[in-house]
Amino acid sequence: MNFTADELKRMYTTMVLIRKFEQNSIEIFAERMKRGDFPGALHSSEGQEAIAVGVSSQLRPDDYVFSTYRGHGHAIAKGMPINKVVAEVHGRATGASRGYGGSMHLFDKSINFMGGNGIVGAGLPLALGTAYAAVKRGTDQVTAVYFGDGGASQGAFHEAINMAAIKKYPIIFICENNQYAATTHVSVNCPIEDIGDRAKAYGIPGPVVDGNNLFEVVDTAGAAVSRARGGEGPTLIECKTWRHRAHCMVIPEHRPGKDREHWANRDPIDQMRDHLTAAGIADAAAIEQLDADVQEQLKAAVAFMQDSPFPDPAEIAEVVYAG
Amino acid sequence: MNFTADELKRMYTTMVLIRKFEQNSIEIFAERMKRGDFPGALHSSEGQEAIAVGVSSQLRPDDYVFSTYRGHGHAIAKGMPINKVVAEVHGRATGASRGYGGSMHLFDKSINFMGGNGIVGAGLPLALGTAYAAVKRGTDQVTAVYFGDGGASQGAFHEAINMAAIKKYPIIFICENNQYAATTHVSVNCPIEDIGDRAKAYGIPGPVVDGNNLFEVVDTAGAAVSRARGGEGPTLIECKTWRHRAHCMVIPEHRPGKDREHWANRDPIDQMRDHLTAAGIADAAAIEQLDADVQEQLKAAVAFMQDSPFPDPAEIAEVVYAG
Amino acid sequence: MPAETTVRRKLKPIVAMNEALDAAMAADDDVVLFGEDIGAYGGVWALSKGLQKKYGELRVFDTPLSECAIMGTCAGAAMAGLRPVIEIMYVDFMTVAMDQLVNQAAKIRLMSGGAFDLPMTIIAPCGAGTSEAAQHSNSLEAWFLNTPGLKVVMPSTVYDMKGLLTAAIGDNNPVMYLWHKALYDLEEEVPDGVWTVPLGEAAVRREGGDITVVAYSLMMHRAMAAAAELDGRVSVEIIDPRTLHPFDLDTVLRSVRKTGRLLVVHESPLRCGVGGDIVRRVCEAGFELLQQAPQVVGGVDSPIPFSKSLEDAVVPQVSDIRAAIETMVE
Amino acid sequence: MPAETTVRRKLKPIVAMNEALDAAMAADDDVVLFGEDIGAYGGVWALSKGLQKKYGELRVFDTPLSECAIMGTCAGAAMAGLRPVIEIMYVDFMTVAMDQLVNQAAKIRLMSGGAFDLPMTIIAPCGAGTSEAAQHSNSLEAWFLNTPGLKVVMPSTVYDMKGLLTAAIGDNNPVMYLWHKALYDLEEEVPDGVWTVPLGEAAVRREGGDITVVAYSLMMHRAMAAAAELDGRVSVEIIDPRTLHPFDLDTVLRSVRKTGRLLVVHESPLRCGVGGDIVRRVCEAGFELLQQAPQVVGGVDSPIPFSKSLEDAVVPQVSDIRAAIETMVE
Ligand SMILES: Cc1ncc(C[n+]2csc(CCOP(=O)(O)OP(=O)(O)O)c2C)c(N)n1
Ligand SMILES: Cc1ncc(C[n+]2csc(CCOP(=O)(O)OP(=O)(O)O)c2C)c(N)n1
Ligand SMILES: [Mg+2]
Ligand SMILES: [Mg+2]
Repeated sequence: MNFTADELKRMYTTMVLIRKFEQNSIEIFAERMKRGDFPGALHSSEGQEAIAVGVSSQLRPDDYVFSTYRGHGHAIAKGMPINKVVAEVHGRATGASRGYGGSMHLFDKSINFMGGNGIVGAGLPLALGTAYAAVKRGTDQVTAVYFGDGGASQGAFHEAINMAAIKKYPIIFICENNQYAATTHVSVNCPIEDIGDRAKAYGIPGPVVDGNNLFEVVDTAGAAVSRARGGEGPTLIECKTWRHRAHCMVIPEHRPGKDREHWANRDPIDQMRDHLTAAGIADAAAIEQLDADVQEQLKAAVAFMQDSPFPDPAEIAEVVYAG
Repeated sequence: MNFTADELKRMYTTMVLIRKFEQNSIEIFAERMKRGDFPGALHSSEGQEAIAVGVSSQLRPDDYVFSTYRGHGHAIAKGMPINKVVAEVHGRATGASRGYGGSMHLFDKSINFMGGNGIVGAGLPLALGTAYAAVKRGTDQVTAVYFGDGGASQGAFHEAINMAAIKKYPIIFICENNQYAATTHVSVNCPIEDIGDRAKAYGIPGPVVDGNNLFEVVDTAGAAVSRARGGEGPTLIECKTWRHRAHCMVIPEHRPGKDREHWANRDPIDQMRDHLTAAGIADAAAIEQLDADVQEQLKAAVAFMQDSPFPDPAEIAEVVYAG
Repeated sequence: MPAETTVRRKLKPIVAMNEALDAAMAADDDVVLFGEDIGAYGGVWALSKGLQKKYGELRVFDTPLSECAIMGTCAGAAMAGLRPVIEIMYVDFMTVAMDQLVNQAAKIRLMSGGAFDLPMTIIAPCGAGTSEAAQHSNSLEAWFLNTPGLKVVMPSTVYDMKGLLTAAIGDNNPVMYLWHKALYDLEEEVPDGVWTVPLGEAAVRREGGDITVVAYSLMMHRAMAAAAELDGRVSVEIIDPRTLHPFDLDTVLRSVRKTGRLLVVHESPLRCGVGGDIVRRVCEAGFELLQQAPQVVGGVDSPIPFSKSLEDAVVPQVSDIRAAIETMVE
Repeated sequence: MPAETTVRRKLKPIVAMNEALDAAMAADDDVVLFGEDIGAYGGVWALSKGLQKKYGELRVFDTPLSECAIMGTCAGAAMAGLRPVIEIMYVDFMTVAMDQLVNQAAKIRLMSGGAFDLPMTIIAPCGAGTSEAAQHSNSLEAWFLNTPGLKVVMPSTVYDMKGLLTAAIGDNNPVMYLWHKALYDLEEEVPDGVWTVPLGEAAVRREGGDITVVAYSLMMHRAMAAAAELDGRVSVEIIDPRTLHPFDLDTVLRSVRKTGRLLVVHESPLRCGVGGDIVRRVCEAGFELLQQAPQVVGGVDSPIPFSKSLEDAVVPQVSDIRAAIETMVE
């Protein structure tokens, strides 16, 4: 990796933006829930930001990304404007999906962000389609698709990676192994140590990386993207990571304290901040400024959202079916 | 393996019975098709008999078997009376499934033969259920489930083996790799050389054997059954084999001649006959007698079928729903 | 099974279902329970709270995140003579387990000529109204009803949730038991003890003479609210079928004989839905009873959108039901 | 698109569909075709015979035996702007691909706020009558119709098979195109060239004044045979909807206005089937036109059994349709 100082700072601020956005959404949702309102599901990716940002740093704007219900970070890192993200999560007509999708279904055609997905593992087969389209058209676009440690237990995981390997489709399959699927430990989903090792069943590379280390993610994703773009086929990347919060807002924390402690000192944003400081790219004051800028941006996005109308049901029929 | 001469002869005659039964069914079906009748689908396992017979030799009567649409051999080898097989394939009320199932859906509760299956790969998840039941009850029954090289591309394959490995269920997964799924070569279904190697994705053994060699099948299945019965978990066994005929009666032969030649000298029944002779267990005359006995048995079964009534539609409602 | 007592207490759906499971497991060692997160944690809906501790890991256990494997395990275990109960976390996820349900569980009895019974129960929450968007808000009962071999239960009251779950577990066929997420906080006074509500018996929730409204699950409550709003002006009879297959046509016909008017309400899509099916049956068995066109108020031809303004527009609201009743009765 | 010519020739379903595919691929480079065995071999039904040779392996290709992956590839490719066509070898196998169809393809347009069109066609043979038993004989149109976002086409004539396939491929939504296996050997005289039969236009297959029979796919032919048997005694009007969504209600109503009697026939199960849905619509829009109870003849509440004696008993036969007409008209 050879990033400029500005690029490094931008990666840092993107991570911070994801984090702060999610904290802000949770606050707004919690507030509404206190009022007896149920504003929908919200899955925080706090703690996993380095994966989205690291992978996206290796993608071109015209590369495709398929995400999950835990996809705010994937969207923001791919370049979805924060206004569209905030507005969608809170159901406004100005949102990424015009209020039809919600937190789990962020879409942005203009940046080939192909949507979140509420069905575990369901993004993997879809990724075959954009990858095939790129091959068919002779473009060298790559498709990236995210899923979790639980997702690797779905039949869709097997069918998609198998077909991608056979066809040598330009896909990078990114498993965000945060050790839990809802409340279930990964050992109940996978009988071997590393999900990356499942790549052997398909004859493709299956690197396993520290998903909380931005630079490890960058290097591994970079190699996989080059391989895909060069027509050599897919890669399965396992990123070991940890989400700061329980599965979603209605599930209380249940993970053993010793796991939580193990990961406490490995926050990806802390690590990146330390890196920027140690490398002399940003001192404490500069970091503070970057953080403040993010907060400003977010504040503006929330204001934009609050000024935005809710979608008009009169349009539903036209949204369901194409003319 | 330490079989008595009688046991060896019985294994030989079972293989011959499967072969002759399938040839006979095809003749009857072809005759009916000539008359403009379409009697249903018939999938011949000629050439694959050593797998069914070898595996079954290692199973107890109370062990469970899940089969496929190419399952006549599995049924006969597990001990389904030939009368019931013939009657079912020709739609009689005296058939294994009383005429409700047909060739693809042979069932026999009395020998824990849990049915053929018309959906590729669909037997694997069902096998988890009987295996779990055995564990729950503390019996040491084993479950065997058959599928093809194409079946290994289904999501059900992955979900079932994964769960079996995690739970250490007593299952043997038997892949009959006959190199083709309908008209599609295995290389379009599997990007690696051996399907057995996929066992690595689940941390279980994945032996690859010559499925046309009865004794190789016996040894490997025997080890897998012991392992399962001993509570050590499942095994994935890949048996390389070759079906003599095209996929089913309505698909013309399309497989390259050189493949066909390669397998021509490896017929499992020929090999077994040679073995019996070489080992001094049965000379030419004795073999001839064994073959003639099989033909008699089959002839009687066909007569039984012809004397049997067709099922009475008045009973349908009671067959669909349990009281 | 102990009969219900006269002691009454407040109960919510999850506790009611949990008690039914508990009683069924206590009574029959063949009843087993498994699914995602239902073992150690007790289920994301708390359905199985305490049951693993009580009945052990062999009878109550967590599975991998593999609905196809879960459904297969369930069907295979039923073939082996157990009486499995599974939870599918949202009915929407049945899409990845359809083959094991439809081509296997629902058909194996027939395909085996009646040799194998498959006594199994699939519990799944369904329905819209919780802002969970397109993939967590469906009610797929019409698919299951269109699948011979399955029974379908959709309770609306806490009493029925408990009594029908008991009946479903006791049934010797695959039963889809769908409870509505928006009823999560319902609270009702019910007896102590255990009871059974037999499959195939509708309940008359409200008596009336002007119009028959057939509504189940959440929509039963909305229909009741609409009827309450019209109280004094229109006399509405409300029939809750409780189970959709078997279906208690007699109770519906008896009511239509009295009212001459039929309105069916459901939130799942209109096309090939339960409403059309009930209209078909009533026409066939009692066309002469109908004084005017039978009507169906159902879900709009759209997946469920996220934003509340949209979500409310695609699923019948109290005001929609009330308007339909008013239009019919004039 | 070249218009149809006046030259006429005999054509069978598979060749008709193959020609429609060929023309669509020639006209639009974005049309691509894939599925199991459809490339090198040309499809187990010969649907794609010659097409790989003509259009190359990038546009016509074999997939692994993975319907979920095939459906995902199809939906994803449509999102990327291609116009994919896939073959599912039997519609029964949709059970392993339901999630990609229902939760993905059918919903992505809505979930994306209308940003992504998914122009894609799923071709699958359906239906009973070929002794292929419980897992190769279904007609799952009711499921697809109950799924907002999908269109459903069920042609009955060779002319329509070609014209509707052309229309389906040209449509910008996911379309389920279901052809009946028992029509495999149908032969019809049709024009040369290419034509389009628009989605949503029913055909009056036979004019009559006593009763309106709505029947599609194989059942249209059986209804015609029943009507022919009654010729001179009962004047039967037969309407073939051709596409079930969109559905041409107007043509049905026009007919019922004339006859006052409605009979719907389909082979898939009655419960939550197409028949009830058509009865619902006709009641809603034209109850006063009905002189007597509308009726539905549909599949029995059973999976399809193997033996011919059983199979014929669970699917409407000509004699069943004839009896229903006679009973209605007396
Ligand atoms: C097919 C399916 N099954 C179950 C669920 C419910 N569910 C949503 S997220 C989740 C856990 C997923 O875990 P993992 O794949 O590890 O991703 P993570 O949430 O940890 O990011 C479950 C069980 C679902 N959405 N889809
Ligand atoms: C899910 C599903 N997809 C497709 C089919 C159609 N089909 C039946 S057998 C077959 C080939 C299976 O090949 P393989 O698994 O290798 O078994 P073999 O026939 O060689 O024994 C196909 C495609 C099916 N029955 N089920
Ligand atoms: Mg996880
Ligand atoms: Mg094969």
